[in-house]
Order: sequence, then C-alpha cells, then structure tokens
Amino acid sequence: MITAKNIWKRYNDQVVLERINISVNEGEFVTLVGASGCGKSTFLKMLLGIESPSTGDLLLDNQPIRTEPDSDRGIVFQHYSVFPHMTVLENVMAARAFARKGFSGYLFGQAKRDARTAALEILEQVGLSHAITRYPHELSGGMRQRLAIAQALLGKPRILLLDEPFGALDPGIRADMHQLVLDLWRTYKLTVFMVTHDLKEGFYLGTRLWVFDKVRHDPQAPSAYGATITYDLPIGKIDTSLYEQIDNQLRPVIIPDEPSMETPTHD
Amino acid sequence: MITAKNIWKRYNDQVVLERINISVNEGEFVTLVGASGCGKSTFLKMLLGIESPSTGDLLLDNQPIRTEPDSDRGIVFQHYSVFPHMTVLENVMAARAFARKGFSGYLFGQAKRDARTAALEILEQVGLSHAITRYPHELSGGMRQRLAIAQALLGKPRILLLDEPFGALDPGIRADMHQLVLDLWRTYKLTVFMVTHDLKEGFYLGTRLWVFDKVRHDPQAPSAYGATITYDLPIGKIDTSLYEQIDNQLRPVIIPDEPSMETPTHD
Amino acid sequence: MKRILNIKPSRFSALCLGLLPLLICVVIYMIASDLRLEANPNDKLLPSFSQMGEAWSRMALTPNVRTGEYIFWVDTWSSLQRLLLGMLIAASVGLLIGLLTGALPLMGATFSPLITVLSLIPPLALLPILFIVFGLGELSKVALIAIGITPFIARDIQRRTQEIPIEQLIKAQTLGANTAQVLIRVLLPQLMPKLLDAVRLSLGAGWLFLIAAEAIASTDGLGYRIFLVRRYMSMDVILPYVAWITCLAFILDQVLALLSRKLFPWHVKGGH
Amino acid sequence: MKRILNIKPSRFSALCLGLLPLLICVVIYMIASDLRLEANPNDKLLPSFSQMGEAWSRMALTPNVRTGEYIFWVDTWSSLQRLLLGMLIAASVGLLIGLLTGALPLMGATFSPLITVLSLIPPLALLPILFIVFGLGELSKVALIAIGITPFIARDIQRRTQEIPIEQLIKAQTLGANTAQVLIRVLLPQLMPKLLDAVRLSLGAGWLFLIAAEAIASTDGLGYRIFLVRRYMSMDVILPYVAWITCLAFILDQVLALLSRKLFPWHVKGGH
Amino acid sequence: ARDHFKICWSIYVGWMPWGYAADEGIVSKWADKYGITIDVVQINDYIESINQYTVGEFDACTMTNMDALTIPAAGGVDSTALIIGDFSNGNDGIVLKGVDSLEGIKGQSVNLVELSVSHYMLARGLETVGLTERDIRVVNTSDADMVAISTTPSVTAIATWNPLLNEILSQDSMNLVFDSSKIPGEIIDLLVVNTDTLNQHPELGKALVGAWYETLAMMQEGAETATTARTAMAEASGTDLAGYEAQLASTLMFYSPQEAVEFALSETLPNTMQKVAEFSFAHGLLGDGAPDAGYIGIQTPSAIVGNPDYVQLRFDPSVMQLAADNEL
Ligand SMILES: Nc1ncnc2c1ncn2[C@@H]1O[C@H](COP(=O)(O)OP(=O)(O)OP(=O)(O)O)[C@@H](O)[C@H]1O
Ligand SMILES: Nc1ncnc2c1ncn2[C@@H]1O[C@H](COP(=O)(O)OP(=O)(O)OP(=O)(O)O)[C@@H](O)[C@H]1O
Ligand SMILES: [Mg+2]
Ligand SMILES: [Mg+2]
Repeated sequence: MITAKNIWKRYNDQVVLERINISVNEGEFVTLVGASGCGKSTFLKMLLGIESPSTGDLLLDNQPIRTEPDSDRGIVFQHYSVFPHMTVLENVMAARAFARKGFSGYLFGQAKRDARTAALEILEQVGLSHAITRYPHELSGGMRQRLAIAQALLGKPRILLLDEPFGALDPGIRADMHQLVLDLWRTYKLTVFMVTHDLKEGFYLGTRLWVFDKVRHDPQAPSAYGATITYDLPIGKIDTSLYEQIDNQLRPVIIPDEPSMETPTHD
Repeated sequence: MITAKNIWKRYNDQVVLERINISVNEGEFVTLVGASGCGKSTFLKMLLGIESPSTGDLLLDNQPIRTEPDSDRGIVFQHYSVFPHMTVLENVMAARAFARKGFSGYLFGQAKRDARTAALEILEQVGLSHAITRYPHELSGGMRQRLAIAQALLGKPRILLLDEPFGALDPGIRADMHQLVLDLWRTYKLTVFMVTHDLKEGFYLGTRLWVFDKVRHDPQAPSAYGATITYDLPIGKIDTSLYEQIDNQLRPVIIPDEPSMETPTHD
Repeated sequence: MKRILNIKPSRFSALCLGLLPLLICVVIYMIASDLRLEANPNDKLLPSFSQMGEAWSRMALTPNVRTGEYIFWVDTWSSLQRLLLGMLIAASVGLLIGLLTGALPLMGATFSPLITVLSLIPPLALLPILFIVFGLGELSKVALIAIGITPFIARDIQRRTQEIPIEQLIKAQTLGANTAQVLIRVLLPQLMPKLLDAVRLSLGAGWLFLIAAEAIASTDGLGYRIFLVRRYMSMDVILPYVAWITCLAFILDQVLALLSRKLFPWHVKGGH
Repeated sequence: MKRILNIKPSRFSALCLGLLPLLICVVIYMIASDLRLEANPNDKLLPSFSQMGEAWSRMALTPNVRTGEYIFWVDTWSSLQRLLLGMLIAASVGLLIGLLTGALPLMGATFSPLITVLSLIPPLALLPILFIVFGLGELSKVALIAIGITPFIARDIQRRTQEIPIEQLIKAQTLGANTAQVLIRVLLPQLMPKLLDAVRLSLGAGWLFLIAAEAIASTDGLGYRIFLVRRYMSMDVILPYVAWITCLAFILDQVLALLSRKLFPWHVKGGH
Repeated sequence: ARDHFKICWSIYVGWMPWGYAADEGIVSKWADKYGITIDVVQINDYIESINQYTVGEFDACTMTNMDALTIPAAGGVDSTALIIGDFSNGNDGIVLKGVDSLEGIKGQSVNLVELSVSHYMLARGLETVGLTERDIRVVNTSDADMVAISTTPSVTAIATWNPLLNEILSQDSMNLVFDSSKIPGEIIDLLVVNTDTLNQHPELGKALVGAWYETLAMMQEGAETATTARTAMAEASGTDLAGYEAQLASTLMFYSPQEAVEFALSETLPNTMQKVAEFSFAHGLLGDGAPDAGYIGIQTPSAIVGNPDYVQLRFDPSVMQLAADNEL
C-alpha cells in the first residue's frame, strides 16, 4: 500500500532523513521510535503530505502521495488536535460536515440529524457519551485525545497517523488509551503509524516496530548525515536481548547491567 | 532536621494533603512519587515557604519554617529555573551577588573577581565550562538544568528541593543528570527532596522513597479527602514485588502480569 | 518581616488601597480649586464640584429652551452611535482582511505591505481628503474612526490567525474540509474573542478619532461640545464631559469583556 | 490543484505580489490627479507628483528666504526631538510604574485602579489644563505625548511583569536576593525588550499626539506645517509631509526592532 | 436643471444668523419661493468649511475677504462675494500682558492663528507703530486653546478675535493695544458663492440674500424678535445673551442691504483688497505660481485689483441691491 523509495529529506543544509526504503501493507500497525529530533515527525509529515521528500518517491497505491492533507489520512497530534471552540459533540459532527461538499462547514436539517447519530455512536465507542456538551478545555488530557481519535475516525481515513498521541498523558491512564486504539484499529481495519518515545508502548502496541537512528556521524558537521530506519522488526520476533539493546540506546542508565531493581549504594 | 506534624493542606474546599507526619534527618535524599495532582509540588512549596499548611506544623530545626524563600532552601523547577537574560556565567555569578547585601544585585571589583572564580569552579563541576558565554535559550534542556543546579548550589542551601527537574529531558540524557545530582549531594552534604514521576528514577536515586496517594475516597465529593504518604520506604529494603505493586499503581498496563517482554497477539 | 515582594494585601485592604489614590486626587483637586476660586471667584480653570454639578444639571436635566432637547444626552447618544458604528465597521473589515491575509499565504503576501503602510499613516493628517470623499455627514466621522482603527485590527487579527495552531488546519483538511470551510468553521469562530480583545484595545484610539472628527464637522456629540465650549474655557462643562467619556469608555470596555466571557466560554486565556 | 489555503508563493513572487497593490494605489492617484487638474489647473486637492516634488524641493533643498533655514529639515528635527523625548519620558515613567505595580502586590493594589482610570481619559480633551501646567513651550508638547502614552506603557509593563514566571522570583530569593535585587537584577532587564515592544506599539499614538500638540501651539514641526498650510489647502505640501511621517514612523519602528534584537539577544519570542 | 444646493457656515458672531435662519425655516421658505432646496450645514472648523467649499462640496460658504482670496480664489475656484454681512470693528484685537501700548510688542512672541485675519491685523497694527514682523516672533496657536494658554505666564502677546478676545480681556493685566476698529472695513465677513453656480442659478443668490436680510431684520436692535433671535444665536455659539451682545458690539453689521451695497461700491474696498493681496503674497498664500501680488484679479464695483485677465474673486452687490430695492 505505501512504498518509500530511497527517500531523503533535507532542511536547507541539514539532512534529517536519508535512504528510507520501506513498504507497508494495508492493515499494519507500525510504531516508530527513536531519539528526539531524529526525524520521526518529519516522516509522518511526509505521509500526511505537508512535507515532501527532497529526493526519492513516496507512493500510496503506487501513485505519488498527494502533497496536501486529505481524508485518506487521518492524524492525531500530541496537542491541538481538537477544535477548542466546539463542544465534544460539535467536534465530532464537524468531521461529518467537512466530509460533505459545502461552503460554510455547517450542517442543517436531515444531514445534521444523521451526523448527530453517527457522532453519538462513535463517542459511545470511545467512552465520551457522558461529556458531549463539554468544551475541550473542560476535558482531561486523556479525554481530549479520545475525542481527537474519534474525530479522526469519522473522517473514514485509510491511514491513521499518530504523533506521540499519549506523550502528554499521565502514565496512569495510558493503558486505557492503548486498549482503545487497538480496538479501533481492529474494528476499522486501519493502517496505523504511531510515533512514541516510549519503547515499551511501541513494543506493546504495534505489529511492526521501526527504530530511527543515525548510522553515520561526522563530528565536524553534525547535520551532514540524517537518520534512517536502523531496525524494522516484526513484533513477536524480537528477543529480550535485542529489546534491551534498543532500550539502552534510547534510555541509557548508569549501571546498564542492573538497570532497575538493584538499589545502588550511595554512601 | 525537618519535622511535619499532622499537616493538612486545603485550597478552598479542596483537601490536597492530609495527615502528613514525617521527620527527615540531615543528609537524607528523599524522592517523592505519586499520581499527577496528588500534592507533591504542594508539599515542596510548603518546604520552600511559599505555601503554608492549613493546619499542623512544619518545623525546621524545631523552629517553624520561614514562610518565604531564603538561602537555606535551594530549588530547581522543571522549567524557568534559570534567568533567561543572563549568560551561563552571569547566571551563576548572580547567585553570588544575591547572597551579598546590596541594592542592585550587581557585583563590582574584587567581589566580582571572586564570584567569577567560584562560578567557574562550579561550572567545571557540572560540566558547563565550555558554554559560559551562552544564553539559556542556546542550551539544550539538560545543560539548562545543570545550570539551574549549579546556581542553586552556589546559594549554599542546606536543603535542595527538586520538582521533577528532569521531567522535560530526553530519557537518553537523564543518566548523566542522575550521576551529577548524586555527586553533588555527596560533595555538599545536602538534604535533598526530589519529586519525580518516574518510579525507576526515584527508586534509583534516593535513600528514602515516599509514595503519595489518597487512602480515602468519597465518590460524591472527590475533593473531600486529600493524599497522604502511603509508603515511606528506606531504599534497599524494598523487594521486587512491592516495587511492582507501586509501579502498577503508577503506570497500569493492560496485561499486568506480563508487563513488557511478551508480545500481545493482535490478530 | 517578609520581603515587600511577598506581601499580598487581602481583598478588602486591596480595595481600600486602590481607592486611596483616587480619593487623594479628588481632595487635591478640591483644595486647588478652592484656592483659585478664593483668589478669583470668576476663575474658570478649576471649577468647584458644585459649579460642575450645576453645569451638568443644566445640560442633562433641563430641556434646552430652543429645541427642547436634553443636550447632554443628545450628545452622548450621537457620539455613541458614531463610535459604535465606526468600531463595528473597523471590526468587520479588519476581521475580514485579517482572516484572509492571515490564513491564505497568497493574500498575505499581496496585502500585508499595503496594510503596514496604511497603519503607519496618521489619519488625522488626512482629514481633509476624508471629508471630501465621505462628505460631511455622519459618514465622515464614522469613516475616520473606521479608517483609523481598521489597520490595527486587521494586523492584530492577521497575527492571531497565524497563531492558531497549524495542527487544526491540517486536522480539518484530513477530515475533508475545503478552504472556505476551514476559514468559516475553524478559524472565524476562534478569532471572534480575539476580535473583541482587539476592539477593546483600540477603543481608546476610537474615542480620540471621534473627538477629533466631531471637533471639525458636527453639530452635536461629546467631542463637539467640548470643542465648542473650549473657546470660553468653560471647564465646568469640559470636566464633567471628560469624566463622562472616561466613564463611558470604562463601561464599554467592561461590557465587551463580559460579552467575550459569555459568548465564548471555550476561550480560556493562554489556550491549552 | 492544491487548496488555496496551502499555496505558498515563493519569496520572489511574494515580493511582486506585495508591491502590486502599492503600485495600483499610485496609479489610481495619478489618474485621479490628472483628471482634476485637467478640469481646473489650479486645483489644490490632488496635486501631481511633479507639483509635490517641486513643493518638497522648495522646502527641503532651498533655504527659506526669510530665515535661511531648510524648513523641511527643521520641521523634521523639531518633531523628532519632541517625539523621542516624549516617548523616552513615557517609557521611563511607564517602566517604573509598571515594574513596581507589577512586581509588588501592595503597589499593584494601590495604583492599578488609578492607572486604569488615567488610561481611559482622552488626553486631547484635557489640553487646556496641560498648557496651563506646562506652559506653551516645548514642554507642553512633550508632556502631551508623555501623558498620552505613559498609562498604556505602564499597564503593558505591569502585565508583562506579572507574566515573568514566578519561579524566577522564587529562585532569586532562595539565592538570598532582597526585593530591590529581584527588581533590578531579575525583572528590570527582562522587561527591557518588552518595553521596546510597548514603545513600538504606541508610536502610532505618539505621532498622533505630536501632531495634535503641534497643531495647537508651535512655530515649527511636521504637524505644525501640515496644519498651517491646511489654511490654504496646499495638498502639495501636506501629502509629502504625510508620506514623510509615514516613512519616519516606519524607520523608527524598524530601528527599535533592530535595537531589540541587538541589545537583547537572549530575548526569543515565546520564551522557553 | 439643478435645484438642490448646499451652503456651509461656521460659528462666528457675524455668521450666527445662518444657523438661526436654517433652524427657523427662513432659508427653506426663501428656497421654496425660488423653487429650489438649500441645505445649510454647520461646520465647526472654519478652515475645513472653506476647504470643503473650495473642492466643490458646497456651493457657498461663509468666510472673510482674506480667506476668500487665499483659499478658493488662489485654488482656481472663481468666487463671488454675494453678501457682505459685516466688517470687524473691534472684533479682532491684539492683547499684551502688562504693557499698555503696541510698541511694547517688540521682541515678544505673539500667539495667533498664523496666516489668518489676526495675522493680517497684526501686520497692519505693526505698520502703525513702524515695526515689521521681523521684530516679533509668531507662534501659531489654535484658536480653540487661545483662552487657556493666555493664562500661562509664558504667554505675553496674543492676536485673536471674539469671543476669545473678550474672554482674554476679562482677565487681570490684559491690555487691548490694537483692534480692528483702527482699520475699519478691512476685515470683512462674507458669504461667498461659486461664480459659475451663481451665474447658472441666479435664483440661488436671490434666495440666500432674501433669507439673510429677513433674518437680520429679526435680530436687529429694536425688533421685537431681537431678544429671542439673539438668545438662540448666543446659545448656538456656546455663550449667553450678554456674551453675544458684547461680540455684536464690536461688529459692524450691515443690517440693511443698502449699507452693504454702499460699502461695496466705495473706493476703499479695492484699496483694502490691494493691501490684503500684498500681505497674502508676502506670506506665500497666493500659491507658488504667483509672481507678484497682482497675480489674482479681484473685481470690485469700482475697480479691478490685480490681473484683469485672471479674475477669481468678485464683489458683486447686484443681488443685495435687489434686496435694497425690495425686488426679491
Ligand atoms: N520546518 C523545519 N525547518 C527546518 N528544520 C526542521 C523543520 N522541521 C523539523 N526540522 C528539523 O528536523 C529534525 C527532525 O525533526 P522532527 O520533528 O522530525 O524530529 P522528531 O523525531 O519528531 O523529534 P521529537 O521526538 O522531539 O518529536 C530536527 O532537527 C528539526 O530541527
Ligand atoms: N494555588 C492553588 N489554588 C488552588 N488549587 C491548587 C493550587 N495549587 C495546586 N492546587 C491543587 O492542588 C492539587 C495538587 O497540586 P500539585 O501541583 O501539588 O500536584 P502534583 O502532585 O505536583 O502534580 P503533578 O505531578 O501534576 O505536578 C491539584 O489538584 C491542584 O489543582
Ligand atoms: Mg516529533
Ligand atoms: Mg507538581
């Protein structure tokens, strides 16, 4: 479904991504991890169409991908993914309104009633039925992201892009969100790309894990080389030692051989 | 050194903390963990003197603690802990200037030269010697927090308060920061209170771990009861099962018995 | 003793403290006025409060012998009409221009330089031309206000539009929205509270232009009256009028603030 | 075809697009001017560019027969002096008031209401009092600018002071700083770029007040000249003067922006 | 044909009848009589009213003889002084603080509205004591603030008109050292009409003149309506009856058309206009194209002043004559 052919991405002199060659099938759930600033969001932006590769081709169904956002590709960002001036219900109904041709983006009459029904249904599904008249700023972070996901799904995208969707959430409530995303992924048969900074999360959720990293370094010119996909792992085929190797690369600790349980003696 | 006697803290009708009874000796390294919003920062603010207990006594050396910040107690916040309009060197020297009586907070002549020497020394210690002429916005997050710590130490506090000092840092660079804090704690013989949302971090760093949690709940009035210290654990005496129990309380996952390595089968 | 930096007065003492300087001003005025009137009972510069009260009641409570109108209220009503109409036009046009130039890069590139130039021209200097284009009726006064304020509002709204997180525009587009839908459904509503803020900020300038315009071509209005009696230095009329304008300005400001809170409950300062 | 929302012109085409409306304005003016001059060659309302050029060169390049001065430059110099002095005073006083009321809750509670009231009074209406207090010389013109601008700057700086993260004040205090040190070493420097911003924002009002003051009593200055030649409707002088004021306003604005960048390299928009 | 006209006036003692005439329906009555309509618009700012007239927004406007020359006539708008309403007979004056003779003005800063009739009067006054403008310093001061600034210590010399003059003189130690009664008939208050319009629509002139003299008759000393009319005018100009009467006292109103006609026919009018033209030229008011004071022709019944081939300002008493003959 999606194919990247030797993609490079530069901003001015800075190479952000290089030699990206991948191919993703319909229905896969890809999680992307990597150090901060290595280009994960940039890759998602190319999938979304708001950035273009500097060289190389990014194909969707063997066609160059559209270079502006459209309803094929839904997105949930870490922040600002819902419309702050609409209630929960309006946010979701707006997704329906935008899907219709029209000038104002407002719905009337039967179309409005239909949208309402559909919206209530999906809000039920994401567990927001009790909060439909609230504004986003009255929601907790978790509820806000549920709303963003519900909204994105109403656009009926084939591909769902998630850029650290739970990065701002309290770890205590993430498990629920994971469950939700997995349920929806199964129900709607989506292709999902999800960036996360938490290897455990990426590992637990995806069917396929990509690790972004720089393989070449020039100490004189740190921006001369970009990151690429150093691991492309089908989940379930990763053994513990590889997991720990990647984890250490992402979250080094001082005593790498006894990373957690052992108490260091300070004095 | 520090004693809390049955402290309660209320904001209007909301009880944030209740029945806090603790006693901390000079030189301890206390780490505080707990769910978001349970009152960890509030407790630190009381230690700092910018909030007062609603009832109960907070004593320092058996005297009521001063109700405004002073040089006994240093602080490092997650953000905004350094002065953005001063270079690294100036930031640290300012700490010296503030310690002297004076009107303007600027140093001149010999005092300035002395401060410079002391500043360079501590910057060496925190590994910022190469960046003394840079402004905070030109530093990475980690360097900024190093600077904040260096600055706080120059005030020669007896107690160092750290409120999620590494919360905004990339996990990859935290290990260095941990090492730094531990080194400084040993060198300066400080009493440290550090809030963290990462149990692993709290566990690894402290000599004593406090877990804040609500023990009483009233579903009708969620703010009727506050959090208290549910565990007060000398580190080194915690076994793995207790660790996991606390961890699960803070970061629940869907399959609690196989938290990380096992791949869930999605399809 | 706490550092003065850390001393926070209670609500009640804050209120008292806040009233103190106002009271002191009033007392100082009364003393100065008494002294001058003592020296010269015909002095017009600092009339006593009772003189001002008389002048005010003559204008506000006694019908004018010739026209039967209550001058003070007629002036107020005329000025408010002009001000509100002018602000309304400035707000609408400014909103439209700001939205389009802020949201559409093509429009922004085309019109931003023009707006910048226009915003720098002091409108007072252009008054003669204005009167010729818009005539001397109500239109020209309204036009001066509108022309003086619109560039400011347009630039402010343009900046506000650009501050709206790009994520929202992208999100709307991924839901299938076209340009018009994004403008009308996503951006426009979010700009409304910003527009009210901009209007509040520019009300002061609005009053200035109103007074200036009324001074030149008018037969009623608060600015007209001040200008008319200024020749005789009738401070007993001018001061109540100035106080009344100040008061109206305050009320308008508060009404707009209230409106913003009521109409846009989702608008929280600082956003989320 | 992309949505118009997503079409970004290149730098070069943005430049061309931006110049287009300005050019169109010039052309429209030329046509209108030609039409009027055709009908009446002595028409004064819309002089041709060559007439304006002549008038300008007469004032800027030829010494005045009576005084031997180059009027245009004398006017510019006088006005700039007044404007800059007035802004300087407004900035200093506004900074001081804003800093103290913003940083010290006691001062804030005491003076905020007074400043709010003062900021709402239209200064133009109080001109007579101003003249009596400050006399007729340069002082009164500078005072009008200062009095008109100070409340705005004070309120802006007050708000900015309160926006500085409380964490910094606490930090300074934990290092032993007293109130004066916090004010002078922590807050004041951080407010300087905000002050420049506030000054830039209020320059437009400053020009307005300057022109108004010069119109009332003066022997030179840009505003004086405009109002003087208005007496015989010399638009050929007025228009170049207005253009020049616009140009000066632009230059001043840019200089302040540059100054802010150079002097306060640590000041990044949005903070960190 | 056109049957709608607009005239404008501004607040000044000699022009207040226009406001009264409009309010009382006298203008519309006369306009009806000639089958036209006339809008009477009050404009606060005197200069703005003349500018508006000059650019063609209005068909007629009240102004002084000097401003009629320097603004519309110099701007290429051929204008006719239809009504000579009055001349200033003490309404404009020079006030010195502490000094009681005009010689004392030497070296002082004089506050006045630059390039206005006050300026002209000052120049004429200086001539009488052998001084020139070089001996003083002129400070342009807005008329609206003249009274306020007169109380400040730094202001020692003022040239201005009524009602400001009376206000200023009511203060201590203010001496009137020169006034327009010493140059009678040189500062003339007119109603000026666009010559082309007047030629095409003589009925406009007739209606205006008719309305004017009916109004003046109502306010004339001794008329039974005088008090009501004058009170209304006083109020409209922001003062009371006494204040307005004081201003009238120093204004020589031509209550009867015959007086005005005679004034127009007199030999002194061209002389006056010659002086005004010279003053205006010396101050650059005749425009950049003017090579000398005679550049613009001024037609009076007795003579043409300046260039006869470029007459832009005309004193034409013919309609007032009709009024005098009761033929309107
Ligand atoms: N519009 C842009 N112009 C210039 N450089 C950019 C732009 N966008 C991103 N970059 C640079 O590209 C690099 C990759 O950024 P990107 O946001 O893709 O990283 P990331 O992997 O998502 O990091 P994080 O985990 O912090 O979100 C960064 O070094 C960034 O500075
Ligand atoms: N000034 C205040 N006024 C009213 N309520 C407050 C105030 N400060 C804190 N609270 C409330 O007190 C509770 C505890 O806040 P606190 O910041 O101490 O939590 P925390 O444990 O530090 O949380 P986090 O992990 O998110 O930093 C919160 O519910 C908060 O809403
Ligand atoms: Mg990213
Ligand atoms: Mg906290």
